Amino acid sequence: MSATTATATDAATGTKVMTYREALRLALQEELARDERVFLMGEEIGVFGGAYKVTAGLLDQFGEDRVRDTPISEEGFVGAGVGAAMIGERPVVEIMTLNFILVAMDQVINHAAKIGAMFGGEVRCPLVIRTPNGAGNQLTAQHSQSFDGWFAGTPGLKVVAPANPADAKGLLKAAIRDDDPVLVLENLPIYKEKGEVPLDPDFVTPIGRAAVVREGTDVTLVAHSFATLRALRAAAGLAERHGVSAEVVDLRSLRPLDVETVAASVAKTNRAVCVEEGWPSYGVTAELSARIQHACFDDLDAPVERVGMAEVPLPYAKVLELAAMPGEDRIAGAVLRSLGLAR
Amino acid sequence: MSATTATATDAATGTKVMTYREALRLALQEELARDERVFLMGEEIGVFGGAYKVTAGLLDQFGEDRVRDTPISEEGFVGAGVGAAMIGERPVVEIMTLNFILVAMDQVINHAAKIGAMFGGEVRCPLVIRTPNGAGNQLTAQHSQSFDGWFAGTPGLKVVAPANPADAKGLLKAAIRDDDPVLVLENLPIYKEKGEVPLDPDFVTPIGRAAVVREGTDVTLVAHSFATLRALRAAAGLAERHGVSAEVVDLRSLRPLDVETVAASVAKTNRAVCVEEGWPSYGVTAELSARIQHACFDDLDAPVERVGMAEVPLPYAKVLELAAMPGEDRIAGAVLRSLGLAR
Amino acid sequence: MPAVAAPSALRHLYEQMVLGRVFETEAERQYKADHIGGYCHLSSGQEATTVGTMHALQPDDLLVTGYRSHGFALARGVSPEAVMAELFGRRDGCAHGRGGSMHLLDVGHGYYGGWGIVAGQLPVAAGLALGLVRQRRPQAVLVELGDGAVNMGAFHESLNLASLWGLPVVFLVVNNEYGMGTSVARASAEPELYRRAAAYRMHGERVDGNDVQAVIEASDRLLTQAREERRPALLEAMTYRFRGHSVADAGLAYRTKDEVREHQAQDPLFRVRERLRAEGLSDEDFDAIDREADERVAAAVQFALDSPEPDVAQLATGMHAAGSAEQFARMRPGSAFGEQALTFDAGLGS
Amino acid sequence: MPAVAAPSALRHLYEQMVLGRVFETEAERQYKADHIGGYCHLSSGQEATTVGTMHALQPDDLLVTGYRSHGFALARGVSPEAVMAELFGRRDGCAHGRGGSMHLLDVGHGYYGGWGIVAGQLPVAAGLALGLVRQRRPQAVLVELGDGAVNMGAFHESLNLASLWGLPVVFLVVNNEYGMGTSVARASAEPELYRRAAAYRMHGERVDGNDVQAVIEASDRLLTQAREERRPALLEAMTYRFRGHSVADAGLAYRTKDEVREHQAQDPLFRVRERLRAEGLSDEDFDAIDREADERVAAAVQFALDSPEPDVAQLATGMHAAGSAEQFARMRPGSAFGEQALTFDAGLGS
Ligand SMILES: Cc1ncc(C[n+]2csc(CCOP(=O)(O)OP(=O)(O)O)c2C)c(N)n1
Ligand SMILES: Cc1ncc(C[n+]2csc(CCOP(=O)(O)OP(=O)(O)O)c2C)c(N)n1
Ligand SMILES: [Mg+2]
Ligand SMILES: [Mg+2]
Repeated sequence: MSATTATATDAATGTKVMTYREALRLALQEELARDERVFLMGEEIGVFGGAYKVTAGLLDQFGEDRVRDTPISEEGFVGAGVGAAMIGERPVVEIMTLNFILVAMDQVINHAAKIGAMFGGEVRCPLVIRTPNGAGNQLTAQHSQSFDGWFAGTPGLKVVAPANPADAKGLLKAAIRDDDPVLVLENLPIYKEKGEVPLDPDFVTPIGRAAVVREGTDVTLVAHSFATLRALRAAAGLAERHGVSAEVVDLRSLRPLDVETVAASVAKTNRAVCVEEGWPSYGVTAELSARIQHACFDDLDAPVERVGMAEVPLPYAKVLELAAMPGEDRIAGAVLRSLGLAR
Repeated sequence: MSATTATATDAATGTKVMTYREALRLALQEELARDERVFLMGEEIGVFGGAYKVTAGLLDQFGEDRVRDTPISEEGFVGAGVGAAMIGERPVVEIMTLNFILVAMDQVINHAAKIGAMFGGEVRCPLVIRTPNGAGNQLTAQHSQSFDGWFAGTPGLKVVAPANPADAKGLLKAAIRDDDPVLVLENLPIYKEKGEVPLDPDFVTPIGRAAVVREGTDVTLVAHSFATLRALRAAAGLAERHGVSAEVVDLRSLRPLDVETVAASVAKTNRAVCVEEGWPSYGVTAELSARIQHACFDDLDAPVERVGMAEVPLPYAKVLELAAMPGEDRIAGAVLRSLGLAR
Repeated sequence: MPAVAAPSALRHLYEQMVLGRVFETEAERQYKADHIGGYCHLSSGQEATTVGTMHALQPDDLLVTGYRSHGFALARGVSPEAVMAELFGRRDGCAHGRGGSMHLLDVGHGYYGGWGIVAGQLPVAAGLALGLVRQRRPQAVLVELGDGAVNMGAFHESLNLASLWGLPVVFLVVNNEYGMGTSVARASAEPELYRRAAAYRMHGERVDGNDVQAVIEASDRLLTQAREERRPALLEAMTYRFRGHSVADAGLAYRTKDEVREHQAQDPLFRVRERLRAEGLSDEDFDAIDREADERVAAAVQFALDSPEPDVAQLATGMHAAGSAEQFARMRPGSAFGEQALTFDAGLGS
Repeated sequence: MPAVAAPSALRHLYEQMVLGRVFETEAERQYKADHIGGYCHLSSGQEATTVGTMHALQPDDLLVTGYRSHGFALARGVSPEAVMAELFGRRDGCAHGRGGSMHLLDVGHGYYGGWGIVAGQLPVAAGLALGLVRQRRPQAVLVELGDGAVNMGAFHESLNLASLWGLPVVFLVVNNEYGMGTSVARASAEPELYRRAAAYRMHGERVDGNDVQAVIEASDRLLTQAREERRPALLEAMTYRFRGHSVADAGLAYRTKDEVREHQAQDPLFRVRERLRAEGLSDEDFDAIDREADERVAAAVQFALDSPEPDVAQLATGMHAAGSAEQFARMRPGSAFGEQALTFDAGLGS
């Protein structure tokens, strides 16, 4: 179909530029419309319009039975999602930010994740939890965290972390349609990012597949969520300022983790720098390093490098927060180290 | 001092063979006696004598003010420990098993760990949480977990994990005397292990120092807690059956992590196999692999291998549970792979 | 149907209570014979509560329990074979040997599990009730918890949600006087636990949990209210556990032998037996009932022994839904497991 | 001392209320001028509650709050300079620029922090009270929470522990009608929040949180009881927040302009002003009070502007106690950070 034939009637198969936030909203809207069993629960998602406006307008469109405001009781309503899912509902629970999932860990880790295996496959738990992680807005120590690896390391869960609006729509829809509990990791600073999003209501991004989002030859940058944007920006800067050609792999899923795509890239570039928003020690980049050094032992020309948040509870003052973040300068520095161009 | 001069009066500087459980109890007893500010809290630690008997007898000896039974309210009493610590008490909180810390995560991660940095150093939180992790007794999916890396990856916490009775005493005492929040990871199957324990009430094991617990030349096994015992047994079997000389490094602390000692060993043996009781993906062995490949890139003759729990919620049936555990056969297999003697 | 049981129904209730008692006694024996492992929590002494509530629960209603659940499962109609095989960790167990004593279930009987984290089952039960509401089904959920569980945050959040949202769920607090070794008075600032319901404008009441007919009356009434008016309730059943907390606990560090004996003298089975005797049942009848329970439990043991052990190659069975193997296919390189097959090739629902 | 305030004391209370109001107005302005970032929750409209409770709290008592805490900090005696500098993220802030608006503290004034997780401060407060008991100190703890926090599990566990253990703590529920955009009735199955105390056999009561004298009377009485009899209590203060949930919220998606206007007409400052006027204060007096507050806040802004930004080389200051650097010394090899200095060389309390 040529561009000129695109009309209102087949717009559904076209694309539209929108923010990550709007792409999430569109995914929710489409899935609410498609499947009666889908409903949303969370704090301030209805009347208030969403603490970060992802669900704005959905209460008016779908009513209280489908868009349910909750008290501040994360343990209670995550568990309510678990129970509803066990008898075939498709709850999509919003945790206002990932930091608050700490009060609901028992329901996520010791209930949702256990159901399939513990009950011998007799019952499933098709629950979606979506929640933004991340730092960068001076929200301070209790509100600036990324526990991504904890969930990705939990058998029984699936974890996705879209890095652009198209995948935000595609992975959230895939999560809602999946028969297992899926954690959808969003990110605060990424909500306002824009990109082309397929309008086809059947477009989904498959779970468990990474994407090469920039091709390169000298080094592989591996990242997920907002760190992918940092990696892309760092790659652009490296090309411009240092003539370095960096390939960027966007993981998209953390569990299952697409090690194959990462390894294929590193086999080509012979160098890897892993980037994350969270603390790297015992974090996502630890797993990536472990996998890469194992899968690409003979290919690697330098140790796998990691870049992440400085390992402190995030301080408030802007100057301190900025210094703690895994900025592009630090990513570029790690790449140059990997290439032997810096130490 | 010769052995023959040892009398009752200087017995305190001798050693005694006791179980890991008894060593922990001795540490608690000594610290309760030494420092009025030390007190214990937890479920069933008093009247019942401890779910796993670590605290047996301490209520009788020290009374209810020092040995406080709690309702089943982990979030409440961990938080009560945080508050008491903030005004100079030295609470030692028992979580019956690590699995139940999930309901108290918010107090551990978002309160205890944040205090020092978030309040600019104006107040400290000298809280100890001690709790056994581990599997192996058919306790099934909700009761057989090891979240060690989650805490070790949290800036603001310290995490120790003794692997023998002497360190059980020494590290618990070090934790109680430390001015920061320390998580002491114990382990269910290890409680009955025996070993020599120094009786000196001032004996402590310093936090942040790994130990080479078996010397070897062909490969380095890195482990903590019960996995160290597995590693030692595997090393013995490898020597006997395959003539392989394995060095074993017992981490003892997970945060701070003594990478220096690990790296020095790998620099010597040129091979590393990391072992843990928990799930390896995004687990402790991920961090170890990442560190080793980075610190020992030019030394390594083979990729760093990992052995851990099979990545399933732990099933009940003995035959399944056994198959899931990181047994000595699997450790030995990984060593042989590392040596190119198997695939 | 439920209401206070007629004579013939009373005999049936008694049979179920005896079955429960005999089953637990045998479970303890099999535990000691090493056929059962892990934690194993018996409910001997609590039969009037388990059997009474299950009598009031309608076939389409839903049940959720904690880990002390053999009695509930049996009274709900799960076969002794499926329960015993589960305790033995065998393939024909109700959870195919994956769950063990604490994690029985039977979706066909609306039993959504035995759960092991104190109070963790309460939010789940609220969610099942929410699911019923969304599906416009007229049933209710009964969820069991212990006296120790009422001090957990999850209790508070679940009762608030249930009342606020009008969920059809009855919270059954089995007050057996202790949570492990801790008496109610040492754990709960309000030891009359049913009074806690008032904090959520929820109806709460106490019932003699050793009187099967009283239990039936109260639970039937509250379940009916839940079904018909979407009004949740808390029912506190006063009973006692004869054995230790689990098979591993002698149960005497925190209570005296005399205390246990006193309660055993009030055995809930005796009470029903007295009534049945008054209604004409003879010693032979009682012997027959005992014999039948013995036989059913013996058959269950035999069934469990005959059932094959789970296949190690199927270690991951059930963990993920059909289609997941494709999603996990690219996770192998650099795998941490050595035997990848253990994890990824088995039972990923491909 | 506390008791219902005498005329001269009333003037002092009014001055503090005005200071609180002016401070918040200025904080909003400075936020919009980008001198303040992150979340910034104002308590304009709640001054009678903040000032009244702080008047009743004795110098040696302890205070814990949530994140809406500027007013409490000021009324507790933390200098406007130290608070404003904290909001600006400067070195002379009460948390040295580490905590920001949500994490004020001043140990010298017995203020153990503003905390950001809803209800997370309650177990901590119970622990402070436990610490007081262990240390045989005759003081009490006052802990603030919002109406939205009463539905969290941590609320339940904390109140149960406090009552069960006889801890000297008063739980002050600041009921400003909303938790973000959710009204009390949409969040709590028992909307008369003070009634929840009964579930723990704890005394609960409501007070008009816009009447500073009533607040003083009630909080003094309950704090005295906590100190002298180790009886905890729950005090619900009925008030209203004039501004949005935080500076980023216009506060009108979930309530009408009329509703806000009606409450503003009942401004707690007006009430005190009326009384003071009846006692003879003149317009000039009020002007002087306003002017002084303006000046103090202006001086605080100037102080904050003059205070240096924290040193980036000291990023980790405070995280660990003295002596920890030695413990961390062997963690560097293979470090993930690139700039190890950021983490390990700075402020590890060597
Ligand atoms: C959150 C949590 N904490 C602790 C435990 C350990 N534990 C298992 S059962 C139990 C006692 C529960 O007592 P109660 O609720 O009265 O039930 P009962 O055993 O008497 O049936 C405890 C503390 C647990 N399973 N979960
Ligand atoms: C556990 C948790 N969940 C959600 C949030 C986000 N949040 C911050 S304030 C707030 C509303 C609290 O309302 P209330 O307790 O009434 O206090 P107020 O803001 O009115 O002072 C919410 C939901 C949080 N900080 N912690
Ligand atoms: Mg009990
Ligand atoms: Mg409020």
